[in-house]
Amino acid sequence: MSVCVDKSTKVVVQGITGREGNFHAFHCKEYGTQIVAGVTPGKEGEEVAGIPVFNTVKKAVEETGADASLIFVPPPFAMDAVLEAIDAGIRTIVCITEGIPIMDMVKIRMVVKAEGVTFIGPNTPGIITADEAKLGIMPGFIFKKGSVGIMSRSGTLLYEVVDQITKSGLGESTALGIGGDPVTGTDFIHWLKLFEEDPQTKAIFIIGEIGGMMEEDAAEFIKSNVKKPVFAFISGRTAPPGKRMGHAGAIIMGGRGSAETKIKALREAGVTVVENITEVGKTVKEKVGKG
Amino acid sequence: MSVCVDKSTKVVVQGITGREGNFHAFHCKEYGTQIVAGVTPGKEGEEVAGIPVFNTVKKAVEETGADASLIFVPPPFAMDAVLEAIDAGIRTIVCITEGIPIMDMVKIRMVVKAEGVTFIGPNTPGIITADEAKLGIMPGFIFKKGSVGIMSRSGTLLYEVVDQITKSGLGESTALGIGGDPVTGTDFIHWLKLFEEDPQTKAIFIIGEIGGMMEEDAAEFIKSNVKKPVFAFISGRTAPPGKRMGHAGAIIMGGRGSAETKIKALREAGVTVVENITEVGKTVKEKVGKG
Amino acid sequence: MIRLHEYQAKRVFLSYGISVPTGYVAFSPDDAWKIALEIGPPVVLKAQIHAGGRGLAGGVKIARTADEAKEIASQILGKRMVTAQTGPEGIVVKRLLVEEAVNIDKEIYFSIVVDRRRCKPAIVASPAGGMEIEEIAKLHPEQIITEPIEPIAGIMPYQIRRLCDFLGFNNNREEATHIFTTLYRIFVEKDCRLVETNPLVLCKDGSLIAIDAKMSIDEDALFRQKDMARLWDITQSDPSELEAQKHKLSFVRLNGNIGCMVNGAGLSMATMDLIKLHGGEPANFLDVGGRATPETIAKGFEIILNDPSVRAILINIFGGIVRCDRVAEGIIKAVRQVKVNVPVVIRLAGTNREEAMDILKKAPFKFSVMDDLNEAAKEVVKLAKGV
Amino acid sequence: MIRLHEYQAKRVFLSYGISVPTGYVAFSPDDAWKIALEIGPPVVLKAQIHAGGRGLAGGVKIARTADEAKEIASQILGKRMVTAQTGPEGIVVKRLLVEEAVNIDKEIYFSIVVDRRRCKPAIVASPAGGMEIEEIAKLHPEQIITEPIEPIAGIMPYQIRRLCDFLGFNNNREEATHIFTTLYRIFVEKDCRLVETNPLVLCKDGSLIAIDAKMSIDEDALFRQKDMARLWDITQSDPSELEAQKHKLSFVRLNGNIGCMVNGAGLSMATMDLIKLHGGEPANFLDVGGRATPETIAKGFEIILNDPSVRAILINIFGGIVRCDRVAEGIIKAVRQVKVNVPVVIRLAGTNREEAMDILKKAPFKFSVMDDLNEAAKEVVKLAKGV
Repeated sequence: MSVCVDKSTKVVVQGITGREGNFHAFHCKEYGTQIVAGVTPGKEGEEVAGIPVFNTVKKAVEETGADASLIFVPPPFAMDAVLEAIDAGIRTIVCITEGIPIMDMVKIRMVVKAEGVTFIGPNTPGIITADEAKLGIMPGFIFKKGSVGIMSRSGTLLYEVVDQITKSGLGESTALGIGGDPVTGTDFIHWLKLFEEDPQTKAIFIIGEIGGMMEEDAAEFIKSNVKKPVFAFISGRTAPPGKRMGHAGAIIMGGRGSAETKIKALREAGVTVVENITEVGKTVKEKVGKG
Repeated sequence: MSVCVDKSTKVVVQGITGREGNFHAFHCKEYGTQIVAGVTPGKEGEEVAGIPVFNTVKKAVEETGADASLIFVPPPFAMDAVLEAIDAGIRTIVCITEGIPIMDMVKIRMVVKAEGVTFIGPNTPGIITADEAKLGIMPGFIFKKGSVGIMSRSGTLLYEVVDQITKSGLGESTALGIGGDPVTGTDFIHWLKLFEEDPQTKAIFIIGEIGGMMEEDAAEFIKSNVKKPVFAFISGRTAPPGKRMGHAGAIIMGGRGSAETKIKALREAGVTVVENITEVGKTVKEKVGKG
Repeated sequence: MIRLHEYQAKRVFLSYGISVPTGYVAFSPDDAWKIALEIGPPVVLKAQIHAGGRGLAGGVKIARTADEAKEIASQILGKRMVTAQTGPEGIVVKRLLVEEAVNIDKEIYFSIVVDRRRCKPAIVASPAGGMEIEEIAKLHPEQIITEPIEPIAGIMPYQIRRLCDFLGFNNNREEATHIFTTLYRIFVEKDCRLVETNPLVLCKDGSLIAIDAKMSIDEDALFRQKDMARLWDITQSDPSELEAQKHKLSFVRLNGNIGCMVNGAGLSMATMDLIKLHGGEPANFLDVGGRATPETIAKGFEIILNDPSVRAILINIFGGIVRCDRVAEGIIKAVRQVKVNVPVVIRLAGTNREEAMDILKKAPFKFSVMDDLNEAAKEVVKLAKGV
Repeated sequence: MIRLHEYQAKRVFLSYGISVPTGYVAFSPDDAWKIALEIGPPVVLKAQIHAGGRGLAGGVKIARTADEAKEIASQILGKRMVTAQTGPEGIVVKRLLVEEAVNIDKEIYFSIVVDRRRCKPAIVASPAGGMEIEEIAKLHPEQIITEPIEPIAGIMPYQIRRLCDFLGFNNNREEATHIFTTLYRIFVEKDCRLVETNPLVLCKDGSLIAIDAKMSIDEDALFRQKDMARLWDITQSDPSELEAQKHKLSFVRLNGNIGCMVNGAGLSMATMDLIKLHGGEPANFLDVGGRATPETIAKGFEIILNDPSVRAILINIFGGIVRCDRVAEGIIKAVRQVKVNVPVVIRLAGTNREEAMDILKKAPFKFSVMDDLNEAAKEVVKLAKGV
């Protein structure tokens, strides 16, 4: 078992003929993911790494039965790609694209919530179920099938944690980046529910950072809904406040959203918060034991 | 047990100082419903049938703990009332209003789906859990606590069916009108799920009519998801085709949406379709026995 | 739904920057002559009626000269026109659109409606334009494309690509994009239930022109569409249906002989179904709605009685908000004003049924009042047959 | 985020029909004199810098005559202004807005931002306008109202009622509605991250005027906001941050002495936290991002080296798309171009780590290459302290 994606997931790569799409479609396929189709308008009939390319997602779905999409198209065309995927019946979307206008994401978020679509990203390294399927750009070799479910707002920090969890011998069930932008398709609560239900997952790791309220909301949810042990690391304790958040934006938060309020809320919910990023593997291993 | 509303539901009536709001707030309260507040901007401090009136839904919710709303405001202001209720944290909305512009409903539908709000209506008689709570304009005395869950696209046809079910001795668990407009907040599938899970409900009755695809979609859902006996009546077998539907509208339906296609789909899903509206009570009673 | 005339819809199209042929409305043959001269023949004369299918019915003609235009206008104006969509009685033509003839290369069908199933607006289009959409659906169902529109996003580029590919626009994508998105803007901003152009034509010079234009406005949105409300030509509607509308009754004339008055659209249809089940034919659909008063009930009764083909009447009311006693008062009121010379069967149930029964007993007319709807339906069918 | 100057934002407001004081931008004391004459004194002179809090810093002055305006302008223009929001180095004032003085009755704070938690735009407003919103939040938190906006619906009437009640608009509701909905239109149509007017004032004559105007544009939307992109005054930004931006690096100058170069914002912050945990102080935040090439790595290294306060550097790369060997190549490249006179600690992990190690070994500079991030952080702190 695992969460959201596995060996049976059939993936269409949107923007497959671009440099990044091309590169990562190949590597995802090499990892063992069923990359069944690519889409680039006007390039139907071509092949990329043995993957057939179609003009439209609809055609790709009809011909290959794809049920998930991995999106690499540039920001100005990302919303179009997302809505095309939803229209074609895709129910899991991983959007790697970085730099999507925030109002486009506000609209996308609304549509995916109304349609019940799982939208991972944008600005995410993707999602991976270790040794089964990789829909993303993460270095596959650092993952190992195991028992820790990991979700992160940051890409490389996810790698750092995964590396330690793998080296500790516990390994990962499913790991993902929910995306680094202010508006993302899912939040921590979405994944806490799934990890809590997943029999393979024995412990859950949250990688948060300053800004927003996602960690506080997760803490509130954990209190009454999560029985599995939860760990967290929050980055940005030393980041200068307000430098990027803006002022009215910070006011909405009502003084919340700092690393301190997040760590406090998580601890109050019984979450083990790791202070030193290099002690993640050790801490989880000690508390959870051999996976 | 029952579905969606019961004795514990606390209701705020929006548009309570209008003629209809006033009249029905009184009758709902008389039925035993917890009508805890009314809202009409500018009328805070007044009372209607012993119910306190507030300027805003937010205030009403803060002061009374209301968790459901019954809306009687005129069509031009209905969307405003709905969004205000959602903003105030209301999660069950019954919108009696008839004549809301279709594009307003398209938008409302999108918001309630994204927010996970149950929106009954518009142009509905409301919802009633017999002998517990009535949020609507139906004549309460024809209902009797029992075992049949009933959903309808039409108001008076709902009464006709309920009257027969009550007289048969079976009685109703919860009965509701999903609304008579082309775009409604919920569809039959939404209620089939709830009735299937509800232990009090032993049989389900669908009152459909020509137009739309809701009955066909329900049939498809019933096939693999509903184990309880389902009955249906479809009105409009003799209605002139296309007189109101329009032409391009009918084309989208691809020849579906007629009474015949609905009846056929429902029968194929194992639903007992009653042909003569006056034989509803008899038919259900025969198949389900004493409730 | 409020329908606009073609010339009115074209004016809206034009104001949004969509190309339509030059043309003006003519109310008389003289008008047609003057307009033809101004535009320069050849011109096309098109009957302005609220129904499709007028081409086959002789409602669209070409005139090579202004005199010929006058001649054709005098043949069409004031005449009843019967099309596949009008019903056998037809509609009197009171206005003509006289417009320039256009050199057509390719005809497209394009419309926007609300897709009830998806609860969103949707484009319905076909490269087989020029004929009615029902016909395309029958003859070339594979030549119809449907694109649901996410209202928060509008028409997306992928949809325009798909539409252009399907409709065969290659060198006109920019202009096609403009027309698609503009028609959607009209649909939203004018609260339409239908925007249609059939045909949208690709001209020999490569431009795109809306040769026909149809708009229907959401009746429920007229409070914020005052401009559109003013365009409504009531002479195009059945006078009884109009009279009913004025009193918030929903009335549709049918071809049978049993008048029906019911509260609620669903119960109305179920009652008609029941009449048919017992071998009868309804003369009308009349829903008195949820807010009927004695006055509107009396008016509804009157409208039914005005129909000479009615042989018997069934009144079926399930009292909810509409209390049975108020309905009874209305019936008495009507009976006092109008002469009733057909048998009337009444079935009442629900709120204040007893009080209603008492009122009807004192009426200056003998109704068949029945408790059982099935029996009531059988009875009215029997009475209509004069058995 | 791209910030506009007040005078630029006011021009946008004006073009949407929002009242702002008459005023023009002045680049010299002479300009200020001419503008003051044209408008007619008294006039207000306002320093145009991309930072709030200028009022307390002496950046807003009233002049009773044109000569006085010239005098004040010559005192402010070309000077560094330090406010609560600029940092200690301040920003040079190069432009002044000279505008008419307005008779104020009541000052309102009003802004629109994206509420990250609700994932929607939201209005933040307060009747305690005129002071910075942070101060209102501190002194009168109960005087702030937040209204999230459903983007498919826009600002709804119930929200306008609530805002007007809260802000104390009674006889100006129509004008307030116009301003609220128009500012929201600007927010959406110009892809803003922030629209703010503080104060929005109720004048003695009953009208509403935006006395101040702030707009920040979503950088990611500049591809469709070419007009807004042109308004960007790059002289207002830190040159190092600009240089970094040009190479798609994310750089923020801080007050410590340990230069950091990391890939990914999260790992960057975590690395800074770790340095702090071990008693060090980061000199900057530098995220080389997910698409770094040897060239951008070299550029990032150069930017850090340009900071004279840097005593030691920590490079922490977790190779994913950014392969470690490419990072190593970039470092080598930089070392060849720029003189490195501080110790450099490097920690590499992930893709092509081994190859990177080999490359670094051959470098013309001795790096401390470490596998353990914790040890690397301790080491760089030790080196920065010169221990």
